[in-house]
Amino acid sequence: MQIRVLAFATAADVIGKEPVEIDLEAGATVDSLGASLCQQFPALEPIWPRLAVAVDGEVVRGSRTLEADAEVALLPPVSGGSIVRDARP
Amino acid sequence: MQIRVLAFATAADVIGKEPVEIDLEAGATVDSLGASLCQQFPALEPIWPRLAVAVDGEVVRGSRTLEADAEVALLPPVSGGSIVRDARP
Amino acid sequence: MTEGHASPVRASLTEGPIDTAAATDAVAGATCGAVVVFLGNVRNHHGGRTVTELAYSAYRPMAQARLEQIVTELEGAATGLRVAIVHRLGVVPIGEASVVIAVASPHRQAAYEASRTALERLKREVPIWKRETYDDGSATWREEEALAPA
Amino acid sequence: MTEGHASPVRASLTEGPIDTAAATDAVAGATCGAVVVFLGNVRNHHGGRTVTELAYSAYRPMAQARLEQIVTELEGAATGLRVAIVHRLGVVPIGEASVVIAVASPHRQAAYEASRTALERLKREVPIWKRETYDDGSATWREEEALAPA
Repeated sequence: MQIRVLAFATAADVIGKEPVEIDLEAGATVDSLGASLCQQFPALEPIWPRLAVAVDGEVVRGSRTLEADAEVALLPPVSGGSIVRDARP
Repeated sequence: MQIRVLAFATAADVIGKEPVEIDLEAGATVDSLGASLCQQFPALEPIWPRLAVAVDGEVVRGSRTLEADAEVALLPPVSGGSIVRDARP
Repeated sequence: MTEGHASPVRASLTEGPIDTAAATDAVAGATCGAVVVFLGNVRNHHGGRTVTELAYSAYRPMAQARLEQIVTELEGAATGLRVAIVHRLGVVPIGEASVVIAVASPHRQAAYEASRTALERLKREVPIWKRETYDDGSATWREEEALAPA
Repeated sequence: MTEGHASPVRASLTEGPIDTAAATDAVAGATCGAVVVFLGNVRNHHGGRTVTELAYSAYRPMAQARLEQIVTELEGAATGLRVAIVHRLGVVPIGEASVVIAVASPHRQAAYEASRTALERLKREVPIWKRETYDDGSATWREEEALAPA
């Protein structure tokens, strides 16, 4: 399945500002998307643990299963801290 | 000696917005000015205890001796409370 | 204290509408990251009654001196802080500002705190009085009452 | 919740200069005695370095949704409270506002508190990033750093 990945700030410096299309097997999770992305963009690896990941605008955990045609956004920490840490549960 | 008295808000409703000239003996205090004013304007009497009194722009105590040509201002409580109570010492 | 910026509006009393942008510009500068502007607007109700008109009167020379003192003391207590206070006198139409306090600071915390302190001191220490007229035609001087009670 | 007032600017992202007066007017009304306006202005220095340019980028649909959520939750938590948040994106010249938060309330205490809460939540929860360029030509994304550190 095709996953569309958007990156921002430091993550965009690595993979670009334009959306990247990643081909994953059905049932792939956010974590497995991360593994694919870090293989394709090795400079992403040191950044990945600090990124929040949003799927269709909602911040999700690494274990989240991705659906086909999902829009995934890589969100570095914002000025007040990490979005993933501070978002309400 | 002549003392010029300015009144504001509720005090001005009693003695008027225009300055009032009061003739007092030399050595008169703010308290004795108050007695004279309350005699001349009986409606001032219930208000007087709540008024702060400024002499030439400085809030003073009732025992303060007045100088000739002093400008005395009668200051009712302001929105946040009495000026006399809350002014720094 | 004000890092060389001219501040044409530090403390002033005015009969006309308050120029909020001018007060803000008077304190803001390239070194100040945070600007907090407080507007005290005239409300159409007070204690359940409908207010049709508000008018402010002041003992002007003393009010001016005390406003300047508040500004000077606040600016002296924090690095880079700048304060402007403008109070309107006379009749203020409903919905318009009777007071504007603009504070700029390198740090937002200091800006918020100075804004609140300026407002509390203004209400306690500055000889300005408010006269409310109600829809039944009666009027009263508000005493010992907050500008906008919490 | 907003007492029938239309509020054209509740939460918005804009590429141009922020219209502070429009944001203020969007929340102020005859029933609100207190209006607190926070401006986060771009500073010419950060951590001892000279900043020559700041640029903001956002994940726009999510940023928009989270700004609206902050406004809605703050307005729902206090009677008569109204909030507008405008954040600028792209390059913001030194001294101009990158964010404006306008809060109106019948009570000044609630206005100040909602202003601070809106600012803290904005900085933590909204996907907007700041890129600083320095006078030596280098640039960096500011992360986990306050808009205007206290």
